[in-house]
Amino acid sequence: MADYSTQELMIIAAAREIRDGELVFVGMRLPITAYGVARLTHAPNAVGMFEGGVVRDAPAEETLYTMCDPANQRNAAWTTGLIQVMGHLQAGRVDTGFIGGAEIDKWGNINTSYIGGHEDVQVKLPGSGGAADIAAMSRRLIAIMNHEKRRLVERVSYITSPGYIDGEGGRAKAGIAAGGPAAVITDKAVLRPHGPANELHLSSVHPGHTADEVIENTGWELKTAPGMTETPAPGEAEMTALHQVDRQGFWR
Amino acid sequence: MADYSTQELMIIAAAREIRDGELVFVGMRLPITAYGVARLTHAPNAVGMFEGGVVRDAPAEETLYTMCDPANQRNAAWTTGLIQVMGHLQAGRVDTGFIGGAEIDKWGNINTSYIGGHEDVQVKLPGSGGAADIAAMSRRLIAIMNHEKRRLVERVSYITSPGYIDGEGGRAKAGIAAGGPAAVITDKAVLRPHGPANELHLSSVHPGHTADEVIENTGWELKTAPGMTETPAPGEAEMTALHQVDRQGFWR
Amino acid sequence: MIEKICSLNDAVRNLVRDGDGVVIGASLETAIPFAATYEIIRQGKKNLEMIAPISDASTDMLIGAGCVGAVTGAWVGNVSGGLGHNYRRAAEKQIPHALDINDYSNFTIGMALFAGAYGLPYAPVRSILGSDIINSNPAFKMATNPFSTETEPVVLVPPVKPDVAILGVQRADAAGNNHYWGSSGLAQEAALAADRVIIVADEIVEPEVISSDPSRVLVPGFRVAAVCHVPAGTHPAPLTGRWQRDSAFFNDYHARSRDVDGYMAWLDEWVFAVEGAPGYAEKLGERLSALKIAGSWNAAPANYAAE
Amino acid sequence: MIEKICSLNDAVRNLVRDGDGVVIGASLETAIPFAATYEIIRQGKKNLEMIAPISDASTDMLIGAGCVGAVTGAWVGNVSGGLGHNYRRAAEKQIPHALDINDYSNFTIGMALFAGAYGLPYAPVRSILGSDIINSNPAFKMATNPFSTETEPVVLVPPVKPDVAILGVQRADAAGNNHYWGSSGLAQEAALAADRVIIVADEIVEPEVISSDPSRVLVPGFRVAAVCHVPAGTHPAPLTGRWQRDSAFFNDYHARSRDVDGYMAWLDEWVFAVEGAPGYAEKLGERLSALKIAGSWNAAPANYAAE
Repeated sequence: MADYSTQELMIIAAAREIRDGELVFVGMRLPITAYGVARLTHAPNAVGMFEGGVVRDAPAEETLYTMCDPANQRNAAWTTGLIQVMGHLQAGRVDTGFIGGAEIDKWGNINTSYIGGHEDVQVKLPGSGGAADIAAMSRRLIAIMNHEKRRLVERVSYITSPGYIDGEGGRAKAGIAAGGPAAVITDKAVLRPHGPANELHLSSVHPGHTADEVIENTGWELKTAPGMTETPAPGEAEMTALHQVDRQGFWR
Repeated sequence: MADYSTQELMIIAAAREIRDGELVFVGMRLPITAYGVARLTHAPNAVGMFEGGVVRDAPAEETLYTMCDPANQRNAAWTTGLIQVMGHLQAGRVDTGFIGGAEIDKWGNINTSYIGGHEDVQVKLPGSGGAADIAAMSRRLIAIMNHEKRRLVERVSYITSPGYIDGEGGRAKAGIAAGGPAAVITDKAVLRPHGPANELHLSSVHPGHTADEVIENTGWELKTAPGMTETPAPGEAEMTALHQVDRQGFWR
Repeated sequence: MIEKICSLNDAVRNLVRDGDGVVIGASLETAIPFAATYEIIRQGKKNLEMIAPISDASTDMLIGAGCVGAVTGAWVGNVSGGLGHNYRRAAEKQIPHALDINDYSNFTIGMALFAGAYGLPYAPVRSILGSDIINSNPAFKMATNPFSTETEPVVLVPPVKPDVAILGVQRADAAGNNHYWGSSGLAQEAALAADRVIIVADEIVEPEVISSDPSRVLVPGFRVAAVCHVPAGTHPAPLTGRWQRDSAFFNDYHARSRDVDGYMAWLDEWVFAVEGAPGYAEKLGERLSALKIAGSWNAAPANYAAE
Repeated sequence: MIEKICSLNDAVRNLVRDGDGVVIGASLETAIPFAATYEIIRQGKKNLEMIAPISDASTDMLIGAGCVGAVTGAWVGNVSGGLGHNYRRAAEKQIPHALDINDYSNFTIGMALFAGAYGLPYAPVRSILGSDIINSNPAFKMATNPFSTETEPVVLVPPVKPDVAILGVQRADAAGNNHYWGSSGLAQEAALAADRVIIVADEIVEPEVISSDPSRVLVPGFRVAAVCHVPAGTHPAPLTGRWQRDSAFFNDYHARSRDVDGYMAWLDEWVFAVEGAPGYAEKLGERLSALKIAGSWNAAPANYAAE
């Protein structure tokens, strides 16, 4: 079994969500590396978009700290403006979008704005950035976050980025045609929507963790999906690709 | 008295409409040269915009046949897209706009689309191009055309580019805040709006022509403006500038 | 890398379908890939909807050849000569057949393509107020600006999404990535709004040339369906830094297209009798050499190094 | 040519007024002219409305220094550290004072600046549907797409027009013409929407350098009010081809701004105790040299010759 960190497992789980030939809205931090791994393994024709105005058809050659670093500009397929890349989202052309989150609920709604809500602010988070746009307009959303009871809650106090809103038909009622969270990748598990209501269910548990532990650390009554399994450990090819993308071992 | 052609006189009359420091929407053909003359005489800080996506703060160094010619791109202040330059029009930043026309009426409305009207097409003209935009959104419009009875008509059969529409308050009723034709420069005279109704009046007659001749060649009962005068002949400095801009004597 | 290089003949055959909405050059008077105009005529495409702000004489040629069912744009003519004789004959006398004309101004077709490119449901504009364009084209809707305290009319422009956009550029690589410089009109909006993009490149270069300067990319390769290498493929339109405009060619076209027989003879001479783009360039011969820009006026260097 | 070169001190003194709507960098994490952030703090400007999609830690610094009355944008924090401690203190505890927060997403602030730049009455978008941003920011209006046969909600975004936009670029001439390359976020829209534009240039060049490549111009000189020569004026933000991001600086800021005293000490050290931009560069010393990009990765030549 390969030697890997939790973050490396999360990156590889995220990379697996990217399909070949897709247009991927990459976002910040961990997904930057996930895009690189996917590109070097099963998705050599995936194109990556970064909201600052960068499009890449090959991973950057150095570790990136932010999407706008010089290493992400050099050798890019296109450096342009925000409207040009986010316009691809609105035009329905983005297959997979990635976002992070501070608080998520069982319908996959994500709060990165106001813990406690807008009227009774307990913690002021940085805000949407591009997250609301990516969540509303990607065909498939992948969320990445830490698995803590206070973060995975019954109902978020403010929806920055819409998931399924209030369950069945929630997106359609809000006027959002399709999409919604396809996977929530945490440091303990992968959750996926299940059934017509699209409630998040436990889909796979990372090696070294148990379903009970995951349920215990979730703020709603987390149900397990049929066929719930263990998250496959990173394979050798995946780890090789990861080491190639994360040369300095930032995520080790 | 300088030796000049009618077209050269028209160019110089057009150049005089440009004020120093203005943002000028130049358009096609004759105004391209007028912008150059203004820039080299009384308006050294006038900036010229061309709807293809060119901005210049100095005239091109060769005679231009179209606004997009290589000589207009080289040494431009900005080469960009149509929305970037026409967006300046919509933002209300363009001081003076130039257009040509096949048919104009006494309210300064211009038809470059359908002679005979849309339902009974007698002559299909090329259409608006940018003219409708320039007419609706410049602070001050200068129209340039040949003075023929069939072209200067009581009422155009199709308004491509709005002037004062139906006279007093016409633009406001249509939702256009300000602007409108400030001068119509023909091969015989200069017409300007007069009075609250903004009806076009004879403002100056070109040397070698008479008011009677101009009135005779106008399709509505053309009134003369108070203080009607002769169009000043091109001065020496103006002709020198014109020869500098029109090196090959295209307009001679 | 997915190779997208093919002949213009193949690109038009496989990617332009009868009835398609087609953009051929969206930069008004420059970089119009007339080579594609000619190829579409040769292949006898039918019932096309030509979409453009101004594409100099390209649309007029296609109308006269019977390829066009509708015009969606701001202007059809011949920038050198003014009127487009084929456009007149079609609109006034249904020769060679009737046309649907969807009137726009340059700015409104621009915002329509912008909305199409970037997924806006529509674009509200302050232009064409007071113009009969609002009346003759039922595509527009009137509304009131809800942010204004006064009654302020605005015009709502629906998105336009071409099936195919064919664009001329200075250089491209085999994957369709390309560089364009000079005024670009609506070229980027048209390409990004389109379902399929065909790039007509004056020069094919190694991928490293394009990736050396990602801010000069007009359309990224992942949005491009085909790349065709056609040197001087924009003739008689100019291409910044590469080819002068052939104004005499436009004047000759204007004079000869004044009647149907003259146009047909012009068409035979310049389109049907030549073997594709190479034959056309050969026929131009010395004339083309004279239009070639030989001088140097080089862009100042820009460094993208990251370390 | 109208000369527009002045010191950053003068530009901020004369062009940034208390209560202004201000953009400092609109390209998210790159080309943010932090030198202007520091100068605004030094001059004690008050009640500014900071407008940006994401301007890394710049807005957080200004909030902590008491310069900010309102935030109109998508994100305030520190890209390296996540949360912005000063933003939290202001929003949660009104320290140093209360803030008006006008919530946007990146795309909606983008379309707001686009509408401001190009005179659209508003921009209809499909984004932020289903988000509480629609509820917490009353600037937005809901509407139904009149072009849809079904009931299709859209969000109407009103224009945003900053009083001042301050942008970092690689090079500019004395008349304010400038070149920028690399991802540009909303820099062009912000500049063209603004009443006054201040350019913070890493390098001042002869006018011929800029006019050699008019397609690389970010903001034409006629829209620029002042040009300030500040080498590395974006530090700690990166500038494509010129300067690396100083991530350690952001981490240090994040750690020290965790409480008010720590932030005040940081502010004394990095803003008040240094003499303007030159003093700041001097204090960075070797650290700045290490961030300088020394390599070459040059853009392929582009020819603009016309004959």
